[in-house]
Amino acid sequence: MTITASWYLVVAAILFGIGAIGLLIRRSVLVMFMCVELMLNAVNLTFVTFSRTLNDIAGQVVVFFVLVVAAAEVVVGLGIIVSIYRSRRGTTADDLHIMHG
Amino acid sequence: MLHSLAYIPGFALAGFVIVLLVGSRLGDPKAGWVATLAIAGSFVCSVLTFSGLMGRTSTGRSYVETLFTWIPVGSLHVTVSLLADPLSITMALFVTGVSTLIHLYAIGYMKRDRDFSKFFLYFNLFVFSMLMLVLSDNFVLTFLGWEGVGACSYFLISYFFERPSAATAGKFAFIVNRIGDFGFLMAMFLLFDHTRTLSYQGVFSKTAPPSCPSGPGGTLGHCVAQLSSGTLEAVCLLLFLGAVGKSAQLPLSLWLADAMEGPTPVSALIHAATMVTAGVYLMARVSPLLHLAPVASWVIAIVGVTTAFVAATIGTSQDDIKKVLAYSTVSQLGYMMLGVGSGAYVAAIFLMVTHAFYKALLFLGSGSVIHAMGDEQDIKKMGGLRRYMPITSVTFIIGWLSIAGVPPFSGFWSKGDVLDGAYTKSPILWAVGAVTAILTAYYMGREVYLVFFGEPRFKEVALNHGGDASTGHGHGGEPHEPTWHMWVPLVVLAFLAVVAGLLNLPFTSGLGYLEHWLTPVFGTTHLALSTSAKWLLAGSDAVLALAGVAIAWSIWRRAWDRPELEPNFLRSSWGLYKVYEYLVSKPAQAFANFAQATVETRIIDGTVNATGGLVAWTGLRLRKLQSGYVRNYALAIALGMAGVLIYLVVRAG
Amino acid sequence: MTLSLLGTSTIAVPHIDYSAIGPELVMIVGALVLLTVAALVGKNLARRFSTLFTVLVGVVSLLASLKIWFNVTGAHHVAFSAVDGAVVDDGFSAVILMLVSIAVIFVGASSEGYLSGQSIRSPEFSVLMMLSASGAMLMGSANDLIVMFLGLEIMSIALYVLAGSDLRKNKSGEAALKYFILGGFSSAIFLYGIALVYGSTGSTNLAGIAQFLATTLIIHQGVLLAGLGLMIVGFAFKVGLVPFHTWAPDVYQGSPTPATSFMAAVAKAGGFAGFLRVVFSTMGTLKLDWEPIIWVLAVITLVVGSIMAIVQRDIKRMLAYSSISHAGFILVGLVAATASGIAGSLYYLFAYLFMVVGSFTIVGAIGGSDDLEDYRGLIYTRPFLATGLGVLLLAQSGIPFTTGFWAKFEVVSAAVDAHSYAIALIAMVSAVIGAFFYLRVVVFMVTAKTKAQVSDSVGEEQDVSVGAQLVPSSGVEGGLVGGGPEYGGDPTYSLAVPSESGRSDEVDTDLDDSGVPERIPVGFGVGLVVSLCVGFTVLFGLWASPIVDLATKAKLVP
Amino acid sequence: MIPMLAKVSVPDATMFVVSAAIVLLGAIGVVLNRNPVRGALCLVATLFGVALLFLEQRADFLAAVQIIVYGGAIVVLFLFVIMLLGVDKSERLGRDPLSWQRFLGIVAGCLVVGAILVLAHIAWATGTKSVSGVASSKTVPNINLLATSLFTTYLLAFEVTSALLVIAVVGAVLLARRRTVVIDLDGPSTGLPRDDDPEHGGGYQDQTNPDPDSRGDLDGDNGDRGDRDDLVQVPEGIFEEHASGGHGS
Repeated sequence: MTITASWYLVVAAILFGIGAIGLLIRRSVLVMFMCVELMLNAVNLTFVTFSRTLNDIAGQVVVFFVLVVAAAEVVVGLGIIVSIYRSRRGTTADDLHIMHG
Repeated sequence: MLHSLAYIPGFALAGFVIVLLVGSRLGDPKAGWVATLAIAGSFVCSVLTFSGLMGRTSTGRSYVETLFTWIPVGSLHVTVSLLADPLSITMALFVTGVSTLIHLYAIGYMKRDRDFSKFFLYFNLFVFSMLMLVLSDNFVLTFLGWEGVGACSYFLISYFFERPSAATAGKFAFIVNRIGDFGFLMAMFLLFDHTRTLSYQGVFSKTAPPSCPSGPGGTLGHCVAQLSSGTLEAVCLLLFLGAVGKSAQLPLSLWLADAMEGPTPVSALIHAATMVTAGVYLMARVSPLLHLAPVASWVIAIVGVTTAFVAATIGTSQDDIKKVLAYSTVSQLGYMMLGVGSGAYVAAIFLMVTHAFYKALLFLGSGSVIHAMGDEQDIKKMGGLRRYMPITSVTFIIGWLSIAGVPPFSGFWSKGDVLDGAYTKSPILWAVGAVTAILTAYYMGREVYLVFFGEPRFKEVALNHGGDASTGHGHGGEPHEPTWHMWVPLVVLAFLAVVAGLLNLPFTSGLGYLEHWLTPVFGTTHLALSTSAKWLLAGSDAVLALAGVAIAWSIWRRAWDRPELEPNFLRSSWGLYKVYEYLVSKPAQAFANFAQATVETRIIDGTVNATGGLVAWTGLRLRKLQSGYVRNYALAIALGMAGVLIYLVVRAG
Repeated sequence: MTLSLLGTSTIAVPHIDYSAIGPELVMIVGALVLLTVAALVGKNLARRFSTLFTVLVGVVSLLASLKIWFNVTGAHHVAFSAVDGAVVDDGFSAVILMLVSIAVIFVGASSEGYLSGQSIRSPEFSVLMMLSASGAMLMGSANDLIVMFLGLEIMSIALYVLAGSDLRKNKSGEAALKYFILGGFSSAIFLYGIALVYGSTGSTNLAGIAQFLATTLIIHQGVLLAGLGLMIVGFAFKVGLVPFHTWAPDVYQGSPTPATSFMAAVAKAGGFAGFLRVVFSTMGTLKLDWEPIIWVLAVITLVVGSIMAIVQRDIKRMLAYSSISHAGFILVGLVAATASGIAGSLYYLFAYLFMVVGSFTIVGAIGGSDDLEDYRGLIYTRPFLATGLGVLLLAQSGIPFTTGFWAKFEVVSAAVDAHSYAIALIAMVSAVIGAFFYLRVVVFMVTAKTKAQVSDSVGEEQDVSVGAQLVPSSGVEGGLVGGGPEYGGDPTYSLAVPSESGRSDEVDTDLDDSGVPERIPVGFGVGLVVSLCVGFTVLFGLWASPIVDLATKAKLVP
Repeated sequence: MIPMLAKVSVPDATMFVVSAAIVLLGAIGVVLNRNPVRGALCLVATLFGVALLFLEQRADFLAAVQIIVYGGAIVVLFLFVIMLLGVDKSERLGRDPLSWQRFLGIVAGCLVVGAILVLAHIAWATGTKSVSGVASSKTVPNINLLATSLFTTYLLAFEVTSALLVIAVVGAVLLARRRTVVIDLDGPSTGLPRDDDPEHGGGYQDQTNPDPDSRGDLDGDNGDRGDRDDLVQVPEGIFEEHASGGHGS
């Protein structure tokens, strides 16, 4: 018998939390961005686990779409980072706060 | 000629549109003439409608003209429709009539002003809003007019926006009026919630008690009771809150005095014809509700008489020629509210009409004094002007005697009616009102003596006004009469102030024209007074007025500076400003100082300030949270998410 | 049986009703065609062509949306779901489709001048705009959480790029990056919500979820609630509800103005479409659970949005906060949680679209540094734009005879009808606060600078980026009781804010010299869009019933 | 109901524990590593661990895709950008301007996870089984099931992902093209004509601002006027050749 689904889901939840914490405490835009990927992976794991529990393929299909979304996000996000980095030094998110209030 | 009804506001609106479109091209004085003619057109239409109503039997004198359906939303069905009934037409008549004269006057007064056409733009819009307020057949449209006059007064009071005090006064008026509007809105919601309608007829039809053959409500009332008395009281009190703001009753009176910052014709318009009478009108309009709300009536009467008294005392110590008049307006409005609260609606309306005449007269007169004195407004620096300005002096004195209630001037009759009504409600109300009557005669007398009698206390008038360039002697050193645009309205108003008492003479019921005329609206309201009591009261009114005049004469005939009679307490408006300050601005100041200590100091602008310290302070704190750091923003999201989830944990138990 | 079918590797492709997804298809195909043409023609492609093409695509998509509208609201027609339940066409989605199409038309038509002024290549801008619109449309008509998520991502990712498309400005890049990081974060949260909802209901199909919730009694609904909560967070981010609003001011300010205009209109339309559909329609049975959350969000959004708008000095930032406050109002309709509440929200979205697109179009056409101080006396230099902006701002403040008034009225009265008196009261109070900052701009525009203020401000260098502090010193007092005996004309609390430079001198000179100030021509597209927005706002403010009827007819079908 | 107390075979348990450990340690590595390159490698570890967890749950195809797409494409893209920008050194950790951010961030993250775990402590999946096709079957391979669902129930979703990809392409093009870069005059001298040079500017007209008047708008951005005075714009190509040497890895 395999491990019960709950364990996978707990792992996913913790992974989600780690990703969120990383996004909150890191200052490098690239790392923040990787943390978003961690969160998306947590979601993927959740979907796949539910897919198994419910014996329903939809959960796996979703993961497929999430992969596409993640890829598109990465392309655009890295494009933005590159375009910003070209005009100013430093990629920490803290360097960008000319607008506030 | 009932179909001229829609043209009453229509002319004013047309004037507004024309001035808006081509006003700056027309310029001075053509734009003013367009505006004046537009209001005159409204007046003519009012007269036509009036004669049309006269042609009907007294029960048929109510007519609704629906222009278009405005919103059919669910159960709320609001139409843009105008109601012609004796009350609204009375209002329309004097609003348009007096406004026409004030417009004419303003052509002379505002001559050479940089924004001449803009002034008349607001002016016409102001009158239009007031007419919508008056002629509407439902609460919603009245409210729109209500808001409209509020907005216009904001623009007009801060017309000289370069003067900080003018800008501030405008905002002050705006804020106070918003407080009142809040009451009006809540009353509307409450009414709609209970009656599912907002037209006057619809609401009144659900208020009258089951057996009401000829009660108030008259033609409007159908005898179905649907509103509980508690609701009625609440609605009336909320509406009264609106009226307190708009009609400058205590404790929201001070904005009206500050509103003196506007040009004098604006003051005349606000005080005499539009705006402040709106509150009284509203209360009179809802008299079928008020009649069933004894508590609210008492509150209104007490607030009214208190306002009348307090404002009169303040009036005795003011030095600004317009401020005295402003407080007299507050005081007179208090009388009107007293009339409304006492159930003497006709008397209140009567006083409103006569007051419109003599108050417009007094303001325009003061305007011509100010004009002649080169924008000096301190009465301590005037004196002896009757020798220089005979027309202004005579008309102003007529206005004084009228407001003082000296027989046979109009004020005597109208104020007498209100006091009679108060007496039937409670002798105490009457007593306070009577004391106020003495004060009224006294403080107005003081002003008249200081301005027109005694020795001239000015040396050389700084003639910075351009009104007389056309006559060629604009740069002399002496005060003089203004141009004909300005004195003709004075004469007309003076005439009206003298004879308006004829509208409603108390001797026999046959002479009470106004009362008969308004019967379809207010029902028959016979005062429970014997004829002898009436005579007695009338006599005492006359004595009181003359006593006030005599006191003023004895004190101020020669003297001009009697500090012991002008205590600082009264001069500073019973410390009401201090109260406002301690309740509102001191805490705000404390916040501000705290903020100043921690952050760099800069003022953002007056509008922010006007919203009060709390909002600004909160905004400041919140701005700090909006730090510009993206991590911080993400933290806000994460904390928000945590909050949502923790709530759900609690919820799921 | 199914299994045997699966075994033979033939896949029965479901019937696709192309008219049901017409608007989305038009947008995507339009974008691809424009892209192809641009690629073939190269850089010789005239900007005007792409502008016209965008408008054309918008119009076609609007027609397609109208077709859907008449299909679902006609006498013999009902709402239906298409493409194997992936999308649903009901009155609500049809209205959202229309709104997004209109936004594309307006922004497309008005952006030309701005884009050429800022040297932004327009084919990419237009392409991304159309694609983003297709995403919003998918959100509006999605009947499946996956489709909704994809719609959200299509919309958002394109918006990230649009926000950063003004490459010459650091602010634009910063806006894009902030939007992107926070957007990615919120997308992940939203997706996790979908996952949990999927796990607890066994379906991603909205109809399936609704049916499951209606027929099943879930004893342990913790996961479902968590999923719902996370999805609410995701939506709240997209529509800018406090405290998930933090991106909005910065992004609105930094983005090129047409992009701001587009995102303000479309992201709100799409976001709220999904929000209302999921929360109200699908999760309606959980009303007791989500209502307090929505209530609190609405309250703090209303209050914070209004208060923050007051202390802004940048017009775009101020409009951003005002749009946050508008989101609060729209949410009031959801708090009411009745059919009339939803109709009110939809009406609000409709009115809001015209007001916000018009306002931002004007702001873009005025150009400059967006500092409010530059708007002083604008009515004398740019009378058309200033008048339009004045009307739209007053409409946003909810002044009667405009659609803005009816919008507020509809949601508040729906709340009152649903006996949510507290929120109705708070909404009204915040409308009052709001009136101040809208009126402030209007007053700025009609008041010319006085000599004293000009001389005060000349030579006073002021760094605008940090210069926006506010300290209400004596001014606070001045505002409320300044009329008292002690006022002595303290010059510091007049309407004057020290300006950034003496630039406004020119305004004064114009006025004093001739009274006929220099007139800067307004581009045709901008003029048209502004006229349409103002016209709509005023016309349907006076004659409210058609749009009210439209919103009332547009029912949500679970 | 999930078989909560079912017996678990030792290999399965080991497999799970190991993969979960890889996942979580990798994630912690991403968060804690100051060096972005190492962070990216930790991300690979996590992705690999997740793929293992997929495999354990019979999502074979997804496990493969996870490795190929995520590990193979996405992380490589990350690394590529890290190298391109030359930020492969450790993050500068000066004084944190937001001192409480870190603490509150961890608190918020823990609260979120905690709340989710509390909400789910009894029952994770409560839905009905198999609405859109079973996830595993004895006769049909996982990949077929996936494809069937993808091309029936999720056909529209599948199609619209094309829009997403178009956006990614167009967005990348828009963000990368027609760059006007700001470099330091004190930095490596380019020796090449600047684009504001009237003699040579024409050739770069397409790449730069076609409207010479609005050039001055460069710092219309009031917020960051900082030290713009000693900066000039040069076209992209020049930057690539001469200016990037200053901070190569």
